[in-house]
Amino acid sequence: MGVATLSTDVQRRIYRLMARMKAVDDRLTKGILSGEFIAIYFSHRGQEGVAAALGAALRETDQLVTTYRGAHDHIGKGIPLVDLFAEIMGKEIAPAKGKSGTMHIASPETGVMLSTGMVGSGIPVAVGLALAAQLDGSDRVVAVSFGDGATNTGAFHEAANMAALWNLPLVMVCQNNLYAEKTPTDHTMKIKKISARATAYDIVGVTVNGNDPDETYAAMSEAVERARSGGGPTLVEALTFRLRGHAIGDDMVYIPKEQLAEAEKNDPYPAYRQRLISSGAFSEDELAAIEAEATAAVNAAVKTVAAAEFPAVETLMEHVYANPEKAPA
Amino acid sequence: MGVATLSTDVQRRIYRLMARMKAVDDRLTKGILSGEFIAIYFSHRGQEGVAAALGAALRETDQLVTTYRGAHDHIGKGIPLVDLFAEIMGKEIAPAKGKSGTMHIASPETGVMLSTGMVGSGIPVAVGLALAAQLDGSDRVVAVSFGDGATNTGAFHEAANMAALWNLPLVMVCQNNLYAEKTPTDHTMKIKKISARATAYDIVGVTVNGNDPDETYAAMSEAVERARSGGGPTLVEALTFRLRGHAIGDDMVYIPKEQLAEAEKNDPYPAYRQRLISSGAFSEDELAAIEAEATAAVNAAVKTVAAAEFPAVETLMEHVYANPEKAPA
Amino acid sequence: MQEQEMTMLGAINLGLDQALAKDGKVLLLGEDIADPAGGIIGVTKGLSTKYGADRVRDTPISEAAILGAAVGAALAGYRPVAEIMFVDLMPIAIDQLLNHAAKMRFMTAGRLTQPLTVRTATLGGMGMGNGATHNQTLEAWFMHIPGLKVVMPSNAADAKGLLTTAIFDDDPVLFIETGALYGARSSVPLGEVAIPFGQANVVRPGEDVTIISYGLGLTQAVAAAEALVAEGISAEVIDLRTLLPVDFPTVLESVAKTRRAVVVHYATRFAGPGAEIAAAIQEELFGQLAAPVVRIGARFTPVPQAPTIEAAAYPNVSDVTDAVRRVMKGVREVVS
Amino acid sequence: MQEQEMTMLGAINLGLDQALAKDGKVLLLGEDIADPAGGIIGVTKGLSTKYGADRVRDTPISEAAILGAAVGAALAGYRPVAEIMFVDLMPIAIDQLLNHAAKMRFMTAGRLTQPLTVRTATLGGMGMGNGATHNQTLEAWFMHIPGLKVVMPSNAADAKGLLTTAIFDDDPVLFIETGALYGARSSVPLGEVAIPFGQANVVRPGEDVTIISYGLGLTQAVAAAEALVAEGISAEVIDLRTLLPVDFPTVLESVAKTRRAVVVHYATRFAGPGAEIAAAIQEELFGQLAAPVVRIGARFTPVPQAPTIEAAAYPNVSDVTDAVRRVMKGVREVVS
Ligand SMILES: Cc1ncc(C[n+]2csc(CCOP(=O)(O)OP(=O)(O)O)c2C)c(N)n1
Ligand SMILES: Cc1ncc(C[n+]2csc(CCOP(=O)(O)OP(=O)(O)O)c2C)c(N)n1
Ligand SMILES: [Mg+2]
Ligand SMILES: [Mg+2]
Repeated sequence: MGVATLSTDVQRRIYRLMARMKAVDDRLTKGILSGEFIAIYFSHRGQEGVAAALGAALRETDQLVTTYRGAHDHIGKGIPLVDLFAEIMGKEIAPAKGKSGTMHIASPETGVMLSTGMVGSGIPVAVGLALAAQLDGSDRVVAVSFGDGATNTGAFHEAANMAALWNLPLVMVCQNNLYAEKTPTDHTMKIKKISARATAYDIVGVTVNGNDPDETYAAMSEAVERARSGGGPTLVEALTFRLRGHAIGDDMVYIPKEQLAEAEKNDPYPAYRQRLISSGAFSEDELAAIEAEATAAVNAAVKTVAAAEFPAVETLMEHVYANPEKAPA
Repeated sequence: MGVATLSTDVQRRIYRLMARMKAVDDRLTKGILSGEFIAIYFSHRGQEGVAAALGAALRETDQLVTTYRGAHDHIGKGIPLVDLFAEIMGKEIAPAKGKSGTMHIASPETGVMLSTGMVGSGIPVAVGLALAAQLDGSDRVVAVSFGDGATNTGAFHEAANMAALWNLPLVMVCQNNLYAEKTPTDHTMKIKKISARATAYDIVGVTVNGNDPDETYAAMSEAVERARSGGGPTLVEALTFRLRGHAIGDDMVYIPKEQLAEAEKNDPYPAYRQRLISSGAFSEDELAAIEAEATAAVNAAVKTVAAAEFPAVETLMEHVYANPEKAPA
Repeated sequence: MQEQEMTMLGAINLGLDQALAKDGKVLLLGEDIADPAGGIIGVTKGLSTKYGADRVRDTPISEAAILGAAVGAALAGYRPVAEIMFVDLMPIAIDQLLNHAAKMRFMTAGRLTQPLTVRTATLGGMGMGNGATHNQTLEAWFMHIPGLKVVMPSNAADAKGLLTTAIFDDDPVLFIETGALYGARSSVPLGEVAIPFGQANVVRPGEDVTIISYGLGLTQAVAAAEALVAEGISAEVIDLRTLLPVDFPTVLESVAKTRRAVVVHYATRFAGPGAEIAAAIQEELFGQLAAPVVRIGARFTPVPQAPTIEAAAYPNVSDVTDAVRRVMKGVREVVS
Repeated sequence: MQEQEMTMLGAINLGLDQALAKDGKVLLLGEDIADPAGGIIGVTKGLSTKYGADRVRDTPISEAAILGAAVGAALAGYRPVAEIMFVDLMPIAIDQLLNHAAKMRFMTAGRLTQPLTVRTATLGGMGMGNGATHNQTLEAWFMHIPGLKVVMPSNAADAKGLLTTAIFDDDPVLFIETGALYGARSSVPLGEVAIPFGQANVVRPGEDVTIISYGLGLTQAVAAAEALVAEGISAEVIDLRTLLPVDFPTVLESVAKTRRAVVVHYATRFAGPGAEIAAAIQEELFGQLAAPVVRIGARFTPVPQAPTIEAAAYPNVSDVTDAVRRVMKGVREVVS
């Protein structure tokens, strides 16, 4: 797919999202590595291009399912940063009151319906959401984001088949970051292009350079439009890289040095910034302002969340059931 | 795939197997419908062409995994008829001593390593057998037989991916009989050719007319040869039909009359007989003798099995563990 | 309310029918459930014709995705009723129930819920010779899942009443039907009657011993109680109806009176549902019991196919009467 | 035999190493297990380098196929050791264990066997804030599977000895490791020592009460026993080591002596492993007990992420000491 030409409005929107994603990731990484934050976190650094393109292509009313590595997707969909940090830190001000954690964030108000720690298992859930959208007669689209490794799960297959069969308004986004935990993609599948898996369901599959937000946006928009107009599901494979490994603290010894160096060189964030400047449509000042805004928003959120308490022990048994009366203790 | 020309030896082998499969199926169907036999049975009537071609293409030392609808596959692999009937009837002379039943027949001596009642779940097991063959450095090939419906299970996908990745000596045989229980295949998948699913794993996929044993044999042999020579797995889709429905007693009301009539017309058994006669290489007498032999073998087996007892109650707790000493009762 | 005698199968069909009629958000998903099949033995017969194949929807053989899709539809405000043909197949789908449905309310502090019902059936005790992969009774697993509810009705009226509660409950419910009871007839209220969860049914009052059961075990429990009358033993029989929650108040009140308890189920005895019931009773009524709480369940073996040994794998009425006789003597004896 | 102090992680690595060296049919399968990763926290480190990536084999994220492939390899005479990263993922693979591995010997009357080991880990009690899908303790499910064996070691030496037994056992074994114990050090025999299944370990002799536990719960049990000395209470502590089979002779001998029992585990209390232990004890020792058998387990809730409430979801030492004090008084009281 060639590089598409996007409006500067869309590019600005994408860059805003990327800046915010990067600021969140940088802050969490720094906080965890320094011991300031005690949290589990799966960095998306390097994958911002995919999530920003997806976020920009979706409407507010569209819905999203993602994974433990989901902060960029959440931000793309518009999750308030206080909510995001509070969920990750497990504070009582979190919408889930300390009960979810990094792997399980939901933000139904912004359309984030599920993040799951079970690789692949979110995809059938997205099928159910898309089925509901179709039954409702709404023009809501559901996007589901997952990794390369997830396409080897049975859940992926069952879900893709069902979505194709029922012609559901679903966009399946595979963020192929070339690794599943510590195992490279070519150790877990023979095929070279994950998008070829679409053939097995008779749906459209495309592979894009996920580090090129404009190209990715074009593919996402086309898929979203197809879904919205009754054209059924699409599998979009976006090639990218996890620059900080699987989780914060990962030493990445299993990644060949040259591969990592190459990936650093392809970091979509500085590259996109450069493209926007070069295009002449954006000034250094404008982008700096966007970055400053992102940093300020992150700092403000962290401040609020850091000051908040952990939930009181008494809240443990709340929300197990609607009515806990007869439940075991 | 065009009609291949087979040696008369292979055709004889195939017809022998088909005659035996049909005789077994006819006898079981008659016995169950008349109340003479109390047994669960999933008729393969109409699918003999596939199983006979597969059986003829495999060596004795090759291994097979199949399903509850497996009697034709078992016969193709050479299971003794007494064993087969005794397993289905649950008699104490059955190799499994009344503990297996129709859905769970194994005959390791003839290479039948597993039959399972769990749709799709046998496919990963076949992957493990094929992995063992590869690790052993043997030229053993493993075939796994399953239905169209099974290709919608996660197990199919995970297994196919693994087999492709490891380049295993596996032949995946999809007996597409157009129905899964009471649901037609086009209600459960959008794709028209199940063999297209091979693309998702970068392996060869072919669709053959399963009612043409010669064509099917050619495809099976090619797949077996590929597996044996290190060329990895193949997905063979053989189009056929279940002439007697899902299980004996199925009223088949859910099958359109015209479809059933058409399928009856395409019954591979009389058609293959006709082809052999027409070819001039087989006389009416020779085929009648083969049929008589099959009927005689079936009658002898039924007689032995009918006379046998059910297992004694005391045998219930045998074979739960190698050493039952400390196990719960 | 008007009643009519019908089978459990008919009662479940009627319950589904009424739920579909009442609430447009009720949605059925499962293999072979739509007409003309209407389910492999007809539980959902007629429903897709009446409510459309959109709402009574055939699925591929994709158990994980069936439950996953139900989870998603529930997130979007539907009340899905997913069918997993046999409980033996639940393992393929259980990840969605365990890791998503049962934890959703908790993990979102109540912002997202799972008004979801999973219908499944155990073939255990039908004596069809299906063998080990089609005869399991796994309710104990599901009792151990916080956030879930588990129902196992023993008769047609309860099946309808409990199913109605399940479908309109705002938490996920596993509704386990018993193949051997599909044909069992009883009088069923035709209007909407929802039977609350955690409300056991004292189906037979008695003084000397309490027999606690549910599902198919109840048949043995009642038969044993009837047989024991001749020996002058008055057994109270309790149908738990729901296994999560368990109605301990009713159980304990009865056992406090009788001072003896026998738990009966078709599930494997070791680490089965009876373990929890027995452990709880001895804990709550310590010092008040005249005999140990005895458990009768299936033997610790896969279920074989041959009729002789298949029958022997499951409990029978004389296992129950023997157990009652033992607890009447207050004698400790190994029971298996 | 020579011994060396090492962590449980090191002991499991050594056990796998020795098994691979001893028998060419031993085969490891799992996600990320091969070098350079050597497992996500290094349990299998060095093994693929030593024995080849064929025998210590990385797999795709395909839990059902990992166990299925292990079942197949076992059918062909291998002794596969499959790793399912966390017990929370076992549901995805459990069909193969339940419907094939555990039933194979039975369904073939011993003609085909499953010398297969599944290694998995529970992260419950690690306090890492992983949340509800990564902190479960599901051993009760597996105790309810006839044909399977279930092992849950509490220390490095036992881990190595029980793993060796598991790998060379001719039946399928689920070997559950405890993340919170990977770093626990103890002295481990360097040579091959196989610890038989169904042989509990009396880790601390005592007279007044028996505390029965396994895995991470044992840490609480021992700490409680030590704390109770000051109150003049002498607690005997038993490490079950295997949950299927359970060594009831050792348990019953101890409780017959102490007349009091407390069962402790990290698994959810309701319908958990303790239910079976308690139900069996009251049945076997009725009339000999001075107090009800009390169970301490996790609360009936998904595990939350925040440290305050995560800790509260699991049992702690004072839950155990409180329970012991109660049974010492012989008083019945609701314990949760
Ligand atoms: C079903 C399942 N299997 C295994 C794991 C352990 N695990 C967590 S993340 C991960 C790698 C996933 O890789 P991929 O799908 O490519 O996503 P990425 O982490 O690269 O974003 C694994 C194996 C899990 N959480 N769930
Ligand atoms: C995992 C699983 N799901 C559902 C069933 C119930 N079931 C048994 S056979 C069958 C249909 C299978 O169809 P197909 O794979 O096409 O094989 P066929 O019966 O046509 O040979 C179904 C749904 C089962 N046994 N296992
Ligand atoms: Mg990845
Ligand atoms: Mg079929």
